[in-house]
This record gives sequence, structure tokens and C-alpha cells, in this order.
Amino acid sequence: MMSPSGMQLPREELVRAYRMMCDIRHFEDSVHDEFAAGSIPGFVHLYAGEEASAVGFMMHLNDADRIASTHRGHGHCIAKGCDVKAMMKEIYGRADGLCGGKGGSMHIADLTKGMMGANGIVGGGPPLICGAALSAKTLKTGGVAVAFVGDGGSNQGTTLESYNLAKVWNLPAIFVVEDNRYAESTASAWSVGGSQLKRAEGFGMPGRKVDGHDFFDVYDAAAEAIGRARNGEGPSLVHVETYRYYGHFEGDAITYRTPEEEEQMKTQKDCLKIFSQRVTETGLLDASALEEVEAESRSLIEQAVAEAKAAPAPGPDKLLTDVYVSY
Amino acid sequence: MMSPSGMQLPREELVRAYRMMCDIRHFEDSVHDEFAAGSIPGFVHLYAGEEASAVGFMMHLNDADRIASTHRGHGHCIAKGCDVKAMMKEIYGRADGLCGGKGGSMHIADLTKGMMGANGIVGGGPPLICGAALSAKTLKTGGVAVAFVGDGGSNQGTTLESYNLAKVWNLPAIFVVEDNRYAESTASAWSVGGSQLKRAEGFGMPGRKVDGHDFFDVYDAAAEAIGRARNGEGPSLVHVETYRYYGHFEGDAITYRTPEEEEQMKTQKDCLKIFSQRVTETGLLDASALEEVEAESRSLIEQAVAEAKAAPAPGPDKLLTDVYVSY
Amino acid sequence: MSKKTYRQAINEALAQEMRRDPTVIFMGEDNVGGMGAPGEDDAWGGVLGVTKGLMPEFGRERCLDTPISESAFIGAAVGAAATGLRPVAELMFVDFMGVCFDQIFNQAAKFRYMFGGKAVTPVVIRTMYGAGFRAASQHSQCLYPLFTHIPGLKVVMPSSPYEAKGLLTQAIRDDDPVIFFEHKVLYDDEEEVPDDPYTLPFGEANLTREGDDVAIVTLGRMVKLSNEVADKLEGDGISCTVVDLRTTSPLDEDTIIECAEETGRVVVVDEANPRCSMATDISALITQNAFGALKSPIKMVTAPHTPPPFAPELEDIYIPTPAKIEAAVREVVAYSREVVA
Amino acid sequence: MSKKTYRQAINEALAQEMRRDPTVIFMGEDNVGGMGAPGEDDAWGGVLGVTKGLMPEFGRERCLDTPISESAFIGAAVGAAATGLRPVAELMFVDFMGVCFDQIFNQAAKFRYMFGGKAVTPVVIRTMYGAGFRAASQHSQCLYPLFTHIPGLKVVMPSSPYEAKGLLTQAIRDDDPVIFFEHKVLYDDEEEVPDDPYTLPFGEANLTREGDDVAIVTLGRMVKLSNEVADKLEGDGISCTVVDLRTTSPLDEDTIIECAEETGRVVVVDEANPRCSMATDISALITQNAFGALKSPIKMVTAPHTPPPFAPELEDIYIPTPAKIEAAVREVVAYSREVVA
Ligand SMILES: Cc1ncc(C[n+]2csc(CCOP(=O)(O)OP(=O)(O)O)c2C)c(N)n1
Ligand SMILES: Cc1ncc(C[n+]2csc(CCOP(=O)(O)OP(=O)(O)O)c2C)c(N)n1
Ligand SMILES: [Mg+2]
Ligand SMILES: [Mg+2]
Repeated sequence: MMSPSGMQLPREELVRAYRMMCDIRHFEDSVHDEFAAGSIPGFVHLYAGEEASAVGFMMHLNDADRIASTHRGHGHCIAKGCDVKAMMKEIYGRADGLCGGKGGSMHIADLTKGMMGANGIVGGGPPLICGAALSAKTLKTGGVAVAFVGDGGSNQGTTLESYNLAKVWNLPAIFVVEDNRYAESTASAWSVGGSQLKRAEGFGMPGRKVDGHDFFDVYDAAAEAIGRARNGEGPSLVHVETYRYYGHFEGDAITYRTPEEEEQMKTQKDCLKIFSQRVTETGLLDASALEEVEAESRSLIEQAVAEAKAAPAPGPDKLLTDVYVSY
Repeated sequence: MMSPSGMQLPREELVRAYRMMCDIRHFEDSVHDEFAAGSIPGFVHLYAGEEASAVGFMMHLNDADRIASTHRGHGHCIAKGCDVKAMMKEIYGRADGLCGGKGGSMHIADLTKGMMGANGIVGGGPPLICGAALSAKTLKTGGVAVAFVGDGGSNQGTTLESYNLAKVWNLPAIFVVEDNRYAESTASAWSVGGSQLKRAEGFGMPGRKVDGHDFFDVYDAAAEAIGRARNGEGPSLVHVETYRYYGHFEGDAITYRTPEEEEQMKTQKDCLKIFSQRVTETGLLDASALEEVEAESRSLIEQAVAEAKAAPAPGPDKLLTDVYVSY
Repeated sequence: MSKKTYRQAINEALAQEMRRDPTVIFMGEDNVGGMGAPGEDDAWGGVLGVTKGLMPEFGRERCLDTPISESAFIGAAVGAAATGLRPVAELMFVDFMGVCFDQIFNQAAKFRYMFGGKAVTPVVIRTMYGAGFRAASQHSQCLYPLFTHIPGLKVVMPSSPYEAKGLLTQAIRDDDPVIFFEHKVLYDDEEEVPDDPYTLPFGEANLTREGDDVAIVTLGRMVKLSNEVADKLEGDGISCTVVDLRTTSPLDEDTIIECAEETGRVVVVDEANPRCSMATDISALITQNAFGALKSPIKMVTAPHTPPPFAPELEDIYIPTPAKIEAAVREVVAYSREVVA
Repeated sequence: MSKKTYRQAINEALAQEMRRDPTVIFMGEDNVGGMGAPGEDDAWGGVLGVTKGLMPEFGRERCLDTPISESAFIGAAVGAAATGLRPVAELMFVDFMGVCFDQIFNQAAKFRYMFGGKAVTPVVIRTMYGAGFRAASQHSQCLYPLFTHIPGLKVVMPSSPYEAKGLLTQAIRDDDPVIFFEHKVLYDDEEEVPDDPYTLPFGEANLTREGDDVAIVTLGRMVKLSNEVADKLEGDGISCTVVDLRTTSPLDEDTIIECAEETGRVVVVDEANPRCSMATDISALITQNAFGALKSPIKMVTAPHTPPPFAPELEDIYIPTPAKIEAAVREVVAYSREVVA
């Protein structure tokens, strides 16, 4: 069964995809600036540059489908439909942030949207996704579950075990390896023995490699893998080649890669630019429509920052609550 | 570079191999009987049936080479040259057992022989073997390190991570997956997604599958993998197809496999019988030589049991010692 | 009401909850047994036969065997709990926690707090603990103090068949992650256990004996030993309260403090290693909150600061014995305090 | 002698031991940094720059970066230690122990005992702990009680640059597995530190203040806060001893008991969560061994039984503060015991 290609998407769906990518980009750019200005605390990992990956997958998912994210979670969160203003408040540690200010950037989550959380533990997500996929299978919801994991995270035993468990239990699970070339300062060219696709084969799963800068390439691979899962045909792996624009975390001096490489990736492989080119050249959308989306997105994020700045911190009574459901 | 085949081994080496296999078989048969008679305590996992695997590898190793074993460790221990009488005493929990009676069957070890221990944790050994291989590499001893792991243990994240680490660090390590078809009651045909050889490929290692009932097949594959490691060419995986004659542990009612299967394996695939056939048919050894080895082996194990039974338990003062080198 | 073993009580609680609630599932290595194997389909019921017989009733969809991949399947139980199921996962021996602890203490335990109260993770992890089986250093540990240290986990320590059934039923119905510790030496213990389902509350200790002279605060298998000692000492005119903690998290601080205040003399009996243990936890709680009532030092009876040894002769003196408990009780009774005021 | 930061002190201890002993190596994620990357070869020196500069001197053979596979590389450090090297491995944050604990607590910690005294495993695991960085629930934990509970491990808690250099040097020379806890908030703290190598002994607590009224027993970063409180209270006529434990395993029981006996009043300050913690451990030790000398309850000042929160306003009240320590000291001083005898 061939899934319809992303190039056949109706106009409003293309707008939705572009809007999500813009929201992510603006969100991350703003957080970058705000962090530099000292108004955001903690460890913050930005997804700018990788937007097409999250959006290419999430276009296929609904609230009943689940995802598990990584420490670099804002993009997955936005694409999965989490409230952007509540997200920004969370990153500022505010009382009405998505997690009441208790989680912050690394633990942002919204279970009602099927977003099972960013994760401070590299490789923390894939086992959880086996569980979400098991729920979908057992409760026959028709849902699927998607684990995002970095190139670095692809070497964690928890991830590798999950490949096997998903295969053996024939789960509706998809493992997306977002290979942005580095894990902190360490190159994936060095840290990954063998290859992502051969590993998929090693555990008996179909694997496919995609250009993560091209929304349409991601979209099509996602359609195939997710379709397979929905049909009860078990797990798949998708290897997404991508690039992060900022440092590993905010504050990183980025000594391990060259400015030339960054420059080249940003000018030649930017997923937003590639998307606009593809849709304008083929006449699917026109430039003015894209500009409008851009502007709306920018203003939403500006508002989100302004509201987050003005929002109150959680009161001291919140320190001791929410450890247990029943005490 | 072709390694010389096991069929070209000199007579005394063939005798040595057969002797080790006999020692293991008699050792395990005796422990089985003694356990059934109630004279051995604890959890005991026997290696009978799998002798050719341990011996086929250990023929290539010296005391400077290291191995890490599993819960099913007696065979590896004997083949690595540990004192058989001290081993038997250990299994009886005696004061002058190989580990002073503190370890027992599941923690039998002799570091002076390069035997880094049986292991009560499935998947416990492979990371340790990366370390032993790192020592060999860093200290330039020329040594190699071999991790034995079961089919069940091949699904443990610690094992899979170790494949990658050994590859990435280019370690002189060999991973031997002893696939005896079951992990406790669970069939490897079910629990292992993909295949052992494809997994090796997935992590960028050469892999080879051998008939673990045929000493010569194991010997040749071991030569290749160990030779590669000694030459600085990095890790390999060997998938050994084998069969355990007794239950998972002593006391197991073995409800999960059929008597027919057991019978067939014991009559048609016994590694001792296959070895004798091969060496007598080709005239490498004659039947009387083999019988002599057999008899010597049997009497050694009988002595070992008798001595272990008569040996004293550790004194109560031993409870608190050996936790630290310095207190 | 009928006699049931600890093993049967656990099996029955599981079966009854699975009947009551279709979202209850269970999983573990060889928990059904024989997966993919030519032999019987329901061969094992787990390595000590605790879940035997459930698969024929509830089927393979709700009774799952797993590969040996504790991080993946314990994590899967956690993830399933956060998405609508109520999984009971078996970590065969608690000694194996080291290959999957992250999914327990950083994921299950913290979801609710990190997500601002919006997560509910009703997972139960059943696990075997304790010495006495000659199973040596990596299959005889207690380790419940490690789980008790972690906020967000509930830790349950059933001391008998009756306790096991009621506490497991509660554990499965509870909306928080629960670690359920089964003592391997207790499986064949038998007592009267109601046939119908019932729950025993978390955070409410149970007084198995009431007395005036000394409070023995204890848990798990040590309750049985402590009761024996209390019975024996009764004959010698020393009257003991025995407090079965039932759960170490939540902890019934009030009952512990009350018993300490009533008796003024306390012995804590804990099978685990001594450092940062339940023994120290209880002692410190009492000293902080009932100091004025204390008439003697609080004595702790625990395993020593060593791994569990293999040799039976060593293991027998490794585990706290009735003789050691008795000696501790006699010592606190004999203690007479110089006045310092 | 010159001013050095905690970070520099650790770096210097490592460098000097690597010079002295060619079998010392180190490994960890990004511990050199930039492995396989086009940029600088010695870019990071670990995520907070602690090992920066060592690779150029000692080379890639002795300074190893690793994939993100903590079980494999911490286990490799353990295996290497058992076969002739003296590895120093970095577990970036102690919060990550959950993916590799088995290699630490079942392998490294138990080899010597299980193998009847025949193994020597001189591995050091350096790790970062503690709150104060707004790093939220999975990057701010203490967790040293979990390691202290395990027989066979040594646990080191340096409180200042001087302590860090001397204790790390000892850790590397020590033949047992050592978990070395570096507090992330202390890295930029500075004090006079000798330039030459020196060791500080394990199991010998350090009295940073001596006084008559109250003993504050504490460790790690809390030593600094406790010293501040002691200095302040000195002005108010309350004279405190401050006991820096230095190592929780081995524990200097004698000094703790002595200080408790001398003052009769004790406050334990522990940054970790409260249950089964060092706070309870110290309190229980004193109550068992120095009961007769106690004039007041032993108060514990700890984090609450919750994961570390993200919001700065919550994190600031999560961590024990000088104000809370002071209040506890004043409370034990004010306590007057009814005589019970
Ligand atoms: C178990 C664990 N080990 C190490 C870390 C520290 N750490 C956080 S992110 C990271 C790099 C992850 O790289 P990758 O998976 O490629 O994701 P990316 O940051 O490139 O998106 C590391 C080492 C962690 N959080 N958890
Ligand atoms: C981490 C861990 N999980 C589970 C076990 C329990 N266990 C011991 S042996 C075993 C089966 C191992 O199977 P396999 O690796 O195939 O080795 P075999 O017994 O067949 O030699 C299991 C599940 C364990 N000891 N450690
Ligand atoms: Mg990456
Ligand atoms: Mg097997």
C-alpha cells in the first residue's frame, strides 16, 4: 500500500505544517535570546534547524497517538499540539506553565495531547513508548506511539532493548533517530558503530533514512512507518539526518564544529527555506500566504514571551504537592 | 590470513581439548546428582551439552586473556584452567573453595586465570569484557577478552551497548552468544528480534554462526575472531548454536521443551560423541586414548566431590572480611 | 476464608483484580512461561510459579512474557500505566534493579511531580527480595531502602499471606507507582486468607502484638521472627509491641511515634544492610519526635555491612536471627539511663 | 600553595596522579570532547570543563571519550580496574545512575566479597550532584544515600577545593571502588590549595569548627552553609562544632559519637531527600551509641520528600538553607528535657 505523498497535501494542511515549523523556529529563537539576556534559568536545549523532523511526523498523528521526546523537546511539543503560551510559561518556571513550573524545559509534557514528556535521561523515552504502544494495542485504540531519540541516544541500551521488545511484541511503535551529527560535542560519525539502518535490520525492523531538512521526505517516510504500525505490522525505524542551529545547550561555546559547517547548513539546508521553495515553485502555496503564516507565528511567540515574563511564580505551598495521587 | 584449522591440531592438543570437555561433562553430571541428593545448596545452572563452545574458544586463550562468564559458568571456568577441586568446594560452600565459599556456583571466579567470574546478572559480563579488552589494549599485553552471553542475555541493553563500545573503541573483544534455544522457559526463536549475525552487522562487527556441537567448527570460528582481535582489528561476534542437557537450573521440571527434542539432541548432537567420531574416523586419536582420558577425568571429578564433601565450611569470622581492601 | 500460601494469596489477588478490571495486565520474564517453546503454554508462571494458571483464564494479551530486557519492559509497564493500563510487572529479583532503575526512579516516580500533578502512573512492580535461599550476593539482597529513599514511589512489604493479598489488591488499585516486595522465603507460608477481594491500607502500620515494655518496629519477613521473640519474652515477663510497618513509603509515622512514647524502649529489626536503611530511618524519626519519652537507646538489628554470602553457615549468621532480636530487646530493657537533663 | 577553584583542584589531582602512575586513565562522555568532530580536539573537558587540558598532555589512549552508553563504559571502567588499570570514569550527573547501577553495585562493589577477597577493583567514578542549578528533577538529585547503603563502595563527598584535591588523590590511590561526588554549585569556589600532591584520609571526619553547645554533622556543600551558621551563632553566644564527614562510607563513627557526647545536642544537615538518608543514618548511630549523653532530640535538616522542582522560587526553598539550619540549632539548644530515667 502506497501512502499519499506530502506533495499531495491539501493547501490547509500545508499551511498547518508551515505554521508549526515557524512556531518552533520562532519559539526557539526567542528562548535563545531570552536565555542570553538572563531571563530563563536552567538547562535549555533548542530544536531550531530540526523542525521538519517533528512536523513531518506529527502531521500524521492525533491526540490518541503518543510520542516521547528527548531533552531537546520544544519542537516535538509544539508539533504535537501543546499550548505554546503554556509552554513558554513552563520554561520560565511560572505557576500556570504547562507543568505548573515544576518541570521546566527538560520535563515539558502534556499527556492530554499524547506528549509524554521531554526527558532528561538520554534513552529514557523508547521504553515508555513501548508501553504507550502496548496500551494502544491492548485497548485497541488504533493509536501508534513514536519515540524520538538522538544519534547519541541511539547508543543507549534502553533504546536498543526497546527495538527488540517492540519487534517481539509486534507493537505499533516507531523509533525516530534524529541524527543531528553531534551528541553534545561528540560526532555521530564516531559514536555510532555500524549504522542506524543496519541496526534496524539487526532487530528485524524495516528502516529508512531521510533528509531531515526536507519536510516532504520526512512526511513520506513517516506515513510509511506510521501506516505500518496502524496496520498491525509492527515497529519501524526512521533515520533522520538533520542539524541543530544552536549549541548543545544554551551557553555552549560550540568549539567542536566549524563556523563554515554551520553557515553551510543554515544557508543551504534550512528546512523552512526548502519548504517554501518547494511549495512556491510547484505552486502549492504562494509567497504571500507563507508571509502571513510567518507573521502570525511571530506575533504569537512574542505574546507568549510577554505573558510568560509577566506571569507569577508558583507559591511555596506547591513545593510539597503532586508527589503522589493519594497520600 | 587463514588460521590453522582444529583438524590440524597436534595430538596432545586434541587430548587436552577432549579432556576439558570430559571434565566439564563429568563435573556437571556429578553436580546434578549431588544437587538431587540434597548435598548442594542454592541456584545451580549446568553447562552439560555445551562443552564444545567453552573448549573451542578457550583452546586459543592463555592466562593473560580474560573471559567473563554467565550464571552458567562451570564450563567456562574449567576450560579457562581453574582448579576443578577448588571449584567443586566452592559449589559446596567450603572454606577453601575457589572463592572461600562466599561466591558459590553463580560467582565462581579466578582472576589469576583470567576468569572474571560467573555472573548472577544476565548481561553483566559484556561491559566488564570491554574493560578487560581496554586493559589489554592500553597496557599492550597482546591479550584479548571474551564475553560469553546466552541467547536471553543477547537482548539485554548492557550487551548491546557493549557491542557498540567495543566497536567504537576498536577493542580486542569477542562476544560469544551461546544460543541454547531457551532462556529459562522462553525460546530464543521468540525472544530474539532479527538475528545475532545481523545485529553484529548493525554494530559494524563481523559475525559468524557455528555448530556448537562440533568442537572443530567452534575452534575455527574462535581462531578467526580471536586472531582478528589480537591483530588490532577490533571486536567480533560468534553465534554458537548449542543445547543444554539439564533444566535451566537444578530443580527445573523442564515443561517447556519436549522429551523428543532432548532425546534427539543428546543422541545425535552430543559434542563429545561428535568429537570422538571425528578424531577416530580421521585417525587423529584412537578409541583407547579417548577412553583413558575419560577415565582420568571421571576419577578426578569423583575425588573432587569426595574432597568437597569432607571439606570444612568457612568460620563465622569470614562473614565480615573481604568487603574492602582497606577499611 | 481458607488456608492459603503467600504464593496463592498473591496469585489470587492478581486474578481477582484482573477479573474486576480489564485494564489490569501483567508481564515479566517467564511470567507465563514457555513463550515460543514447543512445550506447555503455561509452564512456569514465573520462576517460582507465582503467576501460574492466570494465562489460561486471561489470555496472552493480558499475560505477557518478555525478553530479558528489564529497562525496556519495566519502562513499557510505566509507559503503559501513563496511557490507560494498570500493569503489574515482575522484576524477578530486586537484585536486578540495577539494569532498569532509571525507568523506576526517574520516570515512574517523577512524572506526577515534573508534570505538575497531571500524570497518573498506576504501575505495580512485584519483586522478590531477601536472604535465606543460599542464592548468594546477587540474588539475596533486600534493597527496599533504595526505593524508600525515592520520593514518588510507594513501597510495600507484606509479611504474611493475609497481608500479601490485601496489600497487593490495594497496590493494583492505587494510582501511584508501587514497588511490591515479596520475600522468597515466605512463599510457602500458610494462613487463613479471605476468599473475597479486600484491601489493606497503605501508610497504616499493623500491631501484631501489643505490650508495655518494648516496641519492636519491623517489616517483611522480620515480622514473623519478631513475633516469635515477643511470644517467647512474654513468658519471661517482658511485654512487647510488634509494629509491622506494612509500607515503608508512605510510612505510618504516627503509630511508630505513639508506640515509642508508650514503651520508651525501641528495637528496630530490618533485614537489609544497615547504612541509610529503614532501621536508621525509624530510629531517627523517633529520636526527632519522641525523644522525651525514650528511656533507652534505640537498638537496630540488621544484616551487617557486607554483601550476602553464599555458604549456608555464613548466610545463617548474616540474616537477623530471633536470638539477636531477643538480645537487643533484653538490652534495651536492661538499660538504665543516667539523668542528664 | 595558591588559590584554586574546586574545578581546578579536581583537574590538578587527576593530572598529578596521571603523571605519577601510568595505569591511571580517565573516560566519560565528552570528557575530552569533540571526538570525531571537525572542531577542536580538546574542546570541552567534560560538560562543565573539569577535565579540560588533560588530553593534550596524556593523549587519547589515556583520555577516552565514550558513546552515551553508561552501562558499557562504567562497566568497562570496572572491568579495566579488575585487570590492571586504575580508571577514573565520569558519570556526568549522578541522576544517570539508573542506567548503569548494576555495574556499580552488583559488580564493582561485590567482586572482592564474592570472589573471597581475591579481587581488587580500583575504579573511581566521579559524578556531579546537588540542586541549585535550576536543572530540575532529573539533574539535581543527591542520591549518595543509595551508594552509601551498598557494602563494598566507598563514598566521598568533598566540601571545598582543598578537600576535593586531597580526597580525589586518595580515591585514585585507593584499591576499592570509590564514588566521588562533586557538587555542581561548588565548581567555582576558591581557596588556598597546595600545589604538590597530597591525600586526605577516608573515614576521618574533619572538624571545621569546634564548639561546646551543638554539633552540626554534615557533608558536601552543606558544610559551607553550616560553617556560615556556626559563625553567625558564635556571635549570639551559641558555640557549634561542625563535622564535615568527608566520606559517608567508610564513616567516622568515633568522631561523630565523640562530638555528640561532648555537646549532647546534634543537628544533622543533609542535602538529600530525607528517607533512608545520611541524616537518619547519623541520627540513628548517635542514638544507639551516645544516648546517655543526649540532652535534646537530634534534629534533621534535609530536602523534603519530593523530587527537585524546576521553578527557582521552589528550588530555593527545596534546598536546606542557612535559616533552616539556624532554626534547628536554636531549637535543640532551647530544648529542655523532662527527666524520665
Ligand atoms: C543517561 C544520560 N546520559 C547522559 C546525559 C547527558 N546528555 C544530555 S543530552 C546529551 C547528548 C545527547 O545527544 P543526542 O542523543 O544526539 O541528542 P541531541 O542533543 O543531539 O539532540 C547528553 C550526553 C543524559 N542526559 N542522560
Ligand atoms: C538482569 C537479569 N535478569 C534476569 C535474570 C534471571 N535469569 C537468570 S538466567 C536467565 C535466563 C538466561 O538465558 P540465557 O541468556 O539464554 O542463558 P542460558 O540460561 O540459556 O544459558 C534469567 C532470565 C538475571 N539473573 N539477571
Ligand atoms: Mg545528536
Ligand atoms: Mg539460553
